[in-house]
Amino acid sequence: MSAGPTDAHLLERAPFLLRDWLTHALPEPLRWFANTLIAIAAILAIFGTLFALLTLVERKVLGRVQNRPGPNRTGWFGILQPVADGIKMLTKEDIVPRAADPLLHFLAPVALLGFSVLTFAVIPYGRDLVAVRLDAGVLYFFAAGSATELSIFMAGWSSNNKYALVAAMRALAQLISYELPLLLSAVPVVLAAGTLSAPDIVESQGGFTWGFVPHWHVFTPWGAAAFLVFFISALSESNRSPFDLPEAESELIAGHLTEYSGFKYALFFMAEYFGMCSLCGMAVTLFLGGWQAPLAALEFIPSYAWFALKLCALLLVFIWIRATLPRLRMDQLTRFAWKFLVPLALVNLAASAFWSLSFGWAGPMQALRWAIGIALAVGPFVLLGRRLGAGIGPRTYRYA
Amino acid sequence: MSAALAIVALATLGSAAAAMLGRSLLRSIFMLAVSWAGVAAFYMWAGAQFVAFAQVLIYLGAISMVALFAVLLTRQSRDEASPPPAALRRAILAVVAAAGVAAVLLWAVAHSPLAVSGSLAPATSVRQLGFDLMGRHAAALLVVGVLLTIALLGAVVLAADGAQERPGDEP
Amino acid sequence: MLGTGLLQGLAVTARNFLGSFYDRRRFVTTQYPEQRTALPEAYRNFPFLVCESADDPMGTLRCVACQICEKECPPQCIYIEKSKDKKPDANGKPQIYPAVFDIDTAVCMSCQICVEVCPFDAIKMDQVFELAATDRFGALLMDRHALAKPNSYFQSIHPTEAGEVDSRLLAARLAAEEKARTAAAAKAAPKPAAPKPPAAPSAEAPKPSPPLA
Amino acid sequence: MNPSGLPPLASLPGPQIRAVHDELHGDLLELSMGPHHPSTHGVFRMVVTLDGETVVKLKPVFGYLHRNHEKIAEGASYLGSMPYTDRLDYLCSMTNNWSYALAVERLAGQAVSERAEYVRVILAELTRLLNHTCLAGFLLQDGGASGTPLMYAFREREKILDLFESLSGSRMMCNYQRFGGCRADPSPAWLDSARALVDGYGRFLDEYEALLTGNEILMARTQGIGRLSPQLAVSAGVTGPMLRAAGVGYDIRKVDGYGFYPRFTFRVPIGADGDTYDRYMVRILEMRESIGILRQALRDIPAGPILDPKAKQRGLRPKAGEVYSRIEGPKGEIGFFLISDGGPNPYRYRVRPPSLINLTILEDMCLGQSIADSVVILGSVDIVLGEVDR
Amino acid sequence: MNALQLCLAFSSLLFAVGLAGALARSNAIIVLLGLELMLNAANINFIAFWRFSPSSAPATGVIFVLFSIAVAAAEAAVGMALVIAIYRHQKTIRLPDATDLKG
Repeated sequence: MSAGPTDAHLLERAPFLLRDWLTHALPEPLRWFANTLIAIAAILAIFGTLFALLTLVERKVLGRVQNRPGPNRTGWFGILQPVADGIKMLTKEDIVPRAADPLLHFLAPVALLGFSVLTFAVIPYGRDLVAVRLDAGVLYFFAAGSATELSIFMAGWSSNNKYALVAAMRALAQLISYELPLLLSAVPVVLAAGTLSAPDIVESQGGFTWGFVPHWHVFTPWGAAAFLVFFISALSESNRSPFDLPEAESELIAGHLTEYSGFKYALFFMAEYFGMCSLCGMAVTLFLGGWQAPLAALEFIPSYAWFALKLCALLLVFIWIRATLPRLRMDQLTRFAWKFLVPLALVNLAASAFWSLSFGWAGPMQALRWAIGIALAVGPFVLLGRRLGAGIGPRTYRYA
Repeated sequence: MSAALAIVALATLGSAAAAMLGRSLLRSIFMLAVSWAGVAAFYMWAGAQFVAFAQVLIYLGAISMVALFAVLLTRQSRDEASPPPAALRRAILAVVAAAGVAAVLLWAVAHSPLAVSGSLAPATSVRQLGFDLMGRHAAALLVVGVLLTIALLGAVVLAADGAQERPGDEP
Repeated sequence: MLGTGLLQGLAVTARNFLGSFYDRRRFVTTQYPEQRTALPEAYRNFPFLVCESADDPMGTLRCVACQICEKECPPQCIYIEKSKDKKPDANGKPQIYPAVFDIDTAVCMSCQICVEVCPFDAIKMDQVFELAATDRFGALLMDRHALAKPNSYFQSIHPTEAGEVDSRLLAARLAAEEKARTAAAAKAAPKPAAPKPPAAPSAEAPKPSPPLA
Repeated sequence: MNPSGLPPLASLPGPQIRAVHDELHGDLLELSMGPHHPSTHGVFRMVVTLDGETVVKLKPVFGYLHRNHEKIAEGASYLGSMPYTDRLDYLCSMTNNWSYALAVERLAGQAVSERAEYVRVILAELTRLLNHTCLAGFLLQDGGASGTPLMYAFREREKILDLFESLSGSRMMCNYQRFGGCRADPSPAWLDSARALVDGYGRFLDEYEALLTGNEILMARTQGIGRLSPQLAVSAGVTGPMLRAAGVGYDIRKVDGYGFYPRFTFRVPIGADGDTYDRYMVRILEMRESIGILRQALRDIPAGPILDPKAKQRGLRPKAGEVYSRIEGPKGEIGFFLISDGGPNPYRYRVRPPSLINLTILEDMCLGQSIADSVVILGSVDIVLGEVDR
Repeated sequence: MNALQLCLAFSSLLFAVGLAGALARSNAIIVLLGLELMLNAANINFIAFWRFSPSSAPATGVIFVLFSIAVAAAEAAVGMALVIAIYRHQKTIRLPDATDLKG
C-alpha cells in the first residue's frame, strides 16, 4: 500500500491517516510489515462484515421479492440473524463421513476460502487503496480464482458421496467452461487500458465526455457487451443462480456440500460469498470505473464510498437474479458458455480492437464509429442468441 | 533468500514425489497441484511474477482440471491395488534410472563453471513482456497460437470419438 | 431476442419487491404470535362437550353418554363409559351421564362427524389450536373435565350455530312444557301447575338435529 | 374414450435405452433419490441409474406413505370414509369428496339439490385453480427457481384456502360434501368474496405468466423434455392434464358431463408435443378456463336448499350393488369403486388414484434425459404421495 | 554452491522425480503428469538462467517459459484426450495392457 494521496481532502485520506496513526510509533522495517498486516486485517474485517450483512440482505431481499418479511426475529429487523447463524454453525457437530478422505475433506473449505481471500489483494478499493500493487494484477486475480475449482472438486470427491461426486463433475465442467469467457471478456479492457494492473485500469477510466458521461468502459459498445459476458460468467463462476448447478438442491441435495456441516460448511458459505464479492469488485474495476465518481460534481464523496456503492449494487443484482430465474441444465450451461459467451467474447475482442483503432475519428466519422461499434456488439448477440434459442419458443395451443 | 528457495524446493519435490508414489490417482493429482504451485512460488521468488501467475492459471486452473476429468471419465480413481511383480521390477529399474540421471545432472551442475552475475536481471514489466511478445517473438506467438488451436481441435476430436455409441460420456 | 423473457421476469420480481412495501395484497404475512388472523366462524379444530353452566360443568353436561359419536368417529378417538347411576340433569330429570369421556386429540382428525351425528347438541367443535404439549400421552388425551365448556363459550365462538341450537332447544323445551302442561291439566285439573322449569334449556327431549338424519 | 387414429399398442416404441452394467468398471452410477430428498414431493424414492448425467434406468419406489385407506374404509360407515378421502390428495379434498359422494349417491339413488350441484362445481374449479397454481410453483421449484414462483403460488392459494376454511371450517381437510348435497350453505357474503377472488385471479395469472411462460430458461428446461406419446398415455391409463398435454382431448367434464358441467361453456386445451412445457402450459390454460366456469357458476347459482334434509347420512345401508364414479379432478380421473352388500359399510372400496396411474410412466418419460430433467418431469406429473400410496 | 546452482539442483531433482514417475507407473494419466513435471523442471532452468546469468537478453527466459507452458497445456489436452480415447476402446488406461493400436 502506498503512502496515500496527499492532495485529497480528509475523508479521502481517512484510511491512510488511520493506518499511519496506528503504526507511526514503529521503526521503519516493522512499519512496512505492520502496514501489510493492517491491510490484510482491514480486508478480512470489511469483507467479513459484508459477508454477514450480505447473507442477511439476501434473505431479506429474497423475502421481499417473495412477499414475505424475511428474517425479522433476531434483533432489530433481524440484524442479529447472521450472528445467530454463526453461533449455530459453530456449535454444530462437524460430521466427516467414515468413507471420506478426511484430509481432503478438511482441506477443501480451507483452500477455497484461502484462494477467495487471495483475490481481494489486487482490487483497488479506492484511490491508492489497494493491498498489493501488482504489475499483472488482473492475471493474478484470475490465477487465484481459477484455483478455487480445485477446492470445489476436492470437496465433492473427498466426501465419497454420489451426489457430491456428480456435483464435483459439474463444478469442474462449469468452472472450466466459464473461466474462458471470463478471461476473454477482460481482455478488451486490458487492450483498451494498455495495462494489466488493476489500479491503472481504474485510472484509465477517469474523466468525462461533455462533463457528465464518465469514461467507464461499460459506456462503450464493446464495454457493454464485455460487461454482460463478464457478469454472466461471474454468476457462473460464483455458483449463483441460474448457474448454481454444483449445489442444485432439487436434484443433488446440496451437491458438493452434501456431507459438510458446521464450521466447514460455514467456511464454504463464506468462501462463496467472498468469491462473489471479489468477482463483483473486479467487474466494478474493469467496467464500472472502479472508485471513480459518476459525475465530476460528486467527486467530493470519497472514492472508496463509490466503490462500495457500485459493489453493493452489483451484489444486489446478483440477489435479484437469484430471486427470479430457474436453473439451467448441465449441457445447456456448457453449451451456453461455448456456443454463446465465448464467440461473443471473441467477436467483442475484435470490436474493441476496432474501437481502439478508430480512436481518432471525428465528426460524422464518430457517429459511424458508434454505429459500427454497436453493430459489432449487438449483432453477434442477436445472431448467436437466435441460434442458441433455436427450437424453443412460446407456443400456441388448440382446444378440443 | 536461499532459505526461501530451499523451503519452496523441498515442498515442491516432496509433493511431487508423493504424487508419483501415491496409490490414489486423485490424491496424486492434488499433490501435483501443490507441486505446481511450488514451482509458481519459485517463479515468484525468482522475480518472474507474470510467469508465476501464468503457471497457476494454466497448471492449477486447467491442466489439473483436465487430469481430474480424465480420471473421472476413465473411472480410475483407485489405482491397481498391489503391483504385479513385473511392474515392481519396472518401478525399481525406473527409480534406478532416474537416480542415475539425477546424479549425472547434479554432478554436471556442481562442476560446471557457472558464472553468476553480480546484479540480478531486472524484473521484467508486463508492458515490456507484451512488446517483446508482439515484436521480436511475434512469429513464435503465432505458431504457438496455431499449435494451441490445433491441439484443442485434436483433443475435441479424440475425446468425442465414439460419442454416438456412448451418449452422456462427453462432458 | 434472447433474454427478453428473462427481463420480463426480472421486472415482475422487481414489482413484487417494491409492492411488498406498500401493497397489503402482495405482502400478506401475518406475524403470528403477535398478530392473529380472525378465525372464520366455521373454523373447527377439536371437539368439546357443551355444558350449561360454567360453575358446575360436570353436573350440567348435555351429553347423556348415548355413544353414537363413539361409534361414528372415523378414527375412533372417543372413549365413553356410561355411568352406573343416574344423575339429575339441568332440568332435574335423572339421566345417564358419561362417567368417562375421553378424546385423544392425537388421533382426532377434526372431521366434525361427531358433531353432526350428536342428537343432543352436546358435542361441538372448538377453535383452540394452540394445544402443543411436551407430553404426548397425557397432555393430548383430554378427559371430560378438560373437554367441558359452557354454552356461553359456544355462543362466543360459533354465534350462528349456537343461536340455531339454542332456539331449537328452546322450541323443544317449550313444546315439552306445553305437552307436560296439557298432560298435567288433563290428568289433574285441581293440582297446581308444573314446577317452574330451570333457567337453562332442558335437554330432555331427544330430537334429531335437522341437518342430519 | 375412443382412441381412434392411434396405432395399436404393439407398435409402441419401448423405452429406448436400457442399463448395461459394466461389471469391470462400473460405468453406471446408481443413485437412490429419496425417500428423503428435497424434490421427490414427499416420501417417494427414485432409484436412478445414471450414465454420466443421463438417466438409463429409473425405478420408482413408493409405499412409504401407505395408510391402508381402502381397507379402513371397508370397515367404516359410508359417512365415516368421507373425511379420509380428504387425505388422499390433500391439495384437492373438495374434488375427492365430490367423487366419493357421487359414488355413494349413485349407490343409494340419492338425488342432489340444484344449489349443491352449483356449489360443487364452484368448489371443484377453485380446487383446480389451487392445484394447478401450486403445481406450477412446485415445478419451477424443481427447476431451480429459488422459491419465488412457489411463494407467489402459495400467496394465491392461501386466498382460496381462506374461502374453503370459511365455508367448511378447515383449509385442506374440508370434509364438505355430503350424500345428496353439501354440509354447509355458502352465504351471500361468501359468494361475493369468491367472485372477488375469481375476478382478481386473472390478473395474478397474467403476472405469473409474465414471470414464467416467456422465460427462456424455463422453455429450454422444459421444451422437448419428457415427451409422452399419446399412444403410450392412452394405453397406460394416464388422465387429466398430462393426457391432454400429450394431445388427447379427453376431459371427463366433457365426456361424462357429470354434475352441471354441461350447463357451462368452457374449452379443453390440448398440447401438441406432450413434453413438460405442454404439461405446464395446459394447466395454465385450464386455469383460465376454470375462471370462466367460475364466473358462470357464481352468476347463475340458484337459491334453494343445499342438502335434502331427508337424505340419509348416518347408518346408510345402500342396496346390494356396485358403482364406479369418476370426476375430472385437477390431477386426472379421480374415481371411487364401491360394492355394497347391503350392510352399513362397503363390501369393497377402491380408489382410482390419478397420481399413481400417471406416475407409472415416469421411467418412459425420463429415459435418455438428464438427472435434472427427471426431477422436473416428476414435478410435471403432479403427484401427491397421499394419493399414490393411500 | 551459488544460487544458480541451487536452482539447477532443484530442477534436476524435479526432473528425476518426474522421470521416475513416468517410467515406473503404468497408469497413463500419471505418466502424462510425470512428463509435465519434467517440463516444469526445464522451465525452472530457463527462469534460473534468465535470472542469474550475466548476459541474458531482457525477458527472453520469461518468454521462453511462457511458450513452454502453452505447449505443455496443449500436450496435456491432447494427452488426456488420448487417454480417454484409449479407455473408450480398450477399457483400460494401464499402458502395459493398452498395446493395441487398433481400436
